[in-house]
Amino acid sequence: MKRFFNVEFAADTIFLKLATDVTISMCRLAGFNDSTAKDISLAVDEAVTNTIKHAYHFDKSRLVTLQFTITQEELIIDVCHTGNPISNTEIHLPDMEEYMKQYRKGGLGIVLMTRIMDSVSFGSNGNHHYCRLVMKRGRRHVG
Amino acid sequence: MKRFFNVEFAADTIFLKLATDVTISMCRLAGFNDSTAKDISLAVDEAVTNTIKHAYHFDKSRLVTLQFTITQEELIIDVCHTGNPISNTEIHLPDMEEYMKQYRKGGLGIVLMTRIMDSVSFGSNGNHHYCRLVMKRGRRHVG
Amino acid sequence: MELKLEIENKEGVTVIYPDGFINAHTVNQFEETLQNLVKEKHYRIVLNGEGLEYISSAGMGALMGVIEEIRDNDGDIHLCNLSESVFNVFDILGFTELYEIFEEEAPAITAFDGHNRK
Amino acid sequence: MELKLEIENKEGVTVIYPDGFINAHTVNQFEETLQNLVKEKHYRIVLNGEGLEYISSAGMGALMGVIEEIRDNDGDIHLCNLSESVFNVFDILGFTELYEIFEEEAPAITAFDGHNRK
Ligand SMILES: Nc1ncnc2c1ncn2[C@@H]1O[C@H](COP(=O)(O)OP(=O)(O)O)[C@@H](O)[C@H]1O
Ligand SMILES: Nc1ncnc2c1ncn2[C@@H]1O[C@H](COP(=O)(O)OP(=O)(O)O)[C@@H](O)[C@H]1O
Repeated sequence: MKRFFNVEFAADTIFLKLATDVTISMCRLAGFNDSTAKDISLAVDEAVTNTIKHAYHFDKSRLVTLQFTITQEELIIDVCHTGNPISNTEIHLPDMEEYMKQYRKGGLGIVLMTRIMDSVSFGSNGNHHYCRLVMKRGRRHVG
Repeated sequence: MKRFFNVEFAADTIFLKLATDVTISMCRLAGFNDSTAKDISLAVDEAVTNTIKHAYHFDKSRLVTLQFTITQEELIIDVCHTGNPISNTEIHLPDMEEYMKQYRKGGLGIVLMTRIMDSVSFGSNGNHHYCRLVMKRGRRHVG
Repeated sequence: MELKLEIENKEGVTVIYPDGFINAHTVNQFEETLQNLVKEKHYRIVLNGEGLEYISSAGMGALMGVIEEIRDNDGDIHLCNLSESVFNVFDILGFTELYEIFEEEAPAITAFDGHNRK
Repeated sequence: MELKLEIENKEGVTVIYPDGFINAHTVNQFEETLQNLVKEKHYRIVLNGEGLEYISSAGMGALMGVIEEIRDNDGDIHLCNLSESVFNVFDILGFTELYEIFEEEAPAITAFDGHNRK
């Protein structure tokens, strides 16, 4: 059985806290433990921040949608927008050793997302673009 | 300036906790104190429960939408559905003295909603029906 | 789970410890527990709200559904250890007049002794 | 407010006490505070995370933005009293190797003495 829960809000960082709060509640519903729930909410924070920043360039009149789907096996979170898309091939994960030597400032968001989630992917349906975060509902995270 | 935040979920009481959690976060964003935030979340619980029960008769394939709007003066929460509507004239608040003498079981939800909120009203736009809960962002609730 | 219910027998009084939320989603569990107690003729009940984070009108309805039969049998439901927000719900509805509410569990239990003697 | 920042001077070390959330919404405030410290040549900084509930990569970026200049001036940023989940974010990124992390504030402050003497 699938369960859906959608949240829609203006592309304004003032809603980041709400987005992470909703994510934590949704993770609890999916049976994740508190520590995993916090990690997942951080991944959502990063994906929403990227959407506001890179997809919408801080245009607060635009909308971000979070779509939560809980299936038997996994929690799927789609961070959706209708702004600038990013394709999988455009994504470069920094070499963290190099990164630390150079004291670089940005580019950490995607690293966090990929290290936390079981999978991170980007896609589009026509004008609708999404960043899809997936976490398996395995034993590892329950408790 | 107005701020919008929408939440959509299946007409399933499993989502009640999420709906009240989101409401509490939204109330904090609107500057309400914790005690008022809890009261408002209870009013939302009651409105959502009524929607699931009376508007959708527990049909989990239907959708409930919460629309939060924060204006300068007030927080407006619309609990929306496309099921059985209720009109203002249909609403009867029980006489609480009589109520307690008779040990009646139901009908408390609307009493709670109206006693907590500054205003509770019901309306429709075509097939879309809503229960609108409004709370003024007065000094009384801040802190 | 959003609601756990523990039941203890203390000096002939049944104490219910709800842990979590009583809303329309969890109320069946609470309602069944109350109805089973009444069926087994346990009419002296204390609801210890220490672990009760939240109660909606659904929970109030469950109490209203059994209180008449309980009182008809010389019993009652006493409430104790309610959090401010849970007390507030009873208060908003005027139910602080309908139910005896105690700060602590001990007096909520011993208050039944009075009924015993009369 | 989602983030409050208090600053105290202790034995020549600047201790920052963030209270709340550091995310993309609040990070400007955090970034400005760090940049002002550097501008005023405060290069010995302790970030006491006791009240820090949450930090996202935006906050990490703010630290990365000043750390080079601070270290070039023989200073450093020491972290202490991080909650498990905040520590976890540093750990996930491998930043536990980049920053010295202490359990408590006192050693995070006195650790600067070593640098003094050399
Ligand atoms: N939703 C998006 N749309 C377009 N580009 C994006 C999006 N998300 C990320 N990017 C690109 O990926 C890069 C890395 O993102 P991230 O790791 O979050 O770092 P930062 O945002 O701090 O630069 C960004 O600089 C940007 O070029
Ligand atoms: N969304 C709704 N659609 C249709 N009828 C409703 C709706 N909400 C409430 N009602 C009607 O109002 C009555 C009172 O509601 P309420 O006070 O919540 O009590 P209860 O649901 O416990 O009966 C309900 O019994 C129902 O007849």
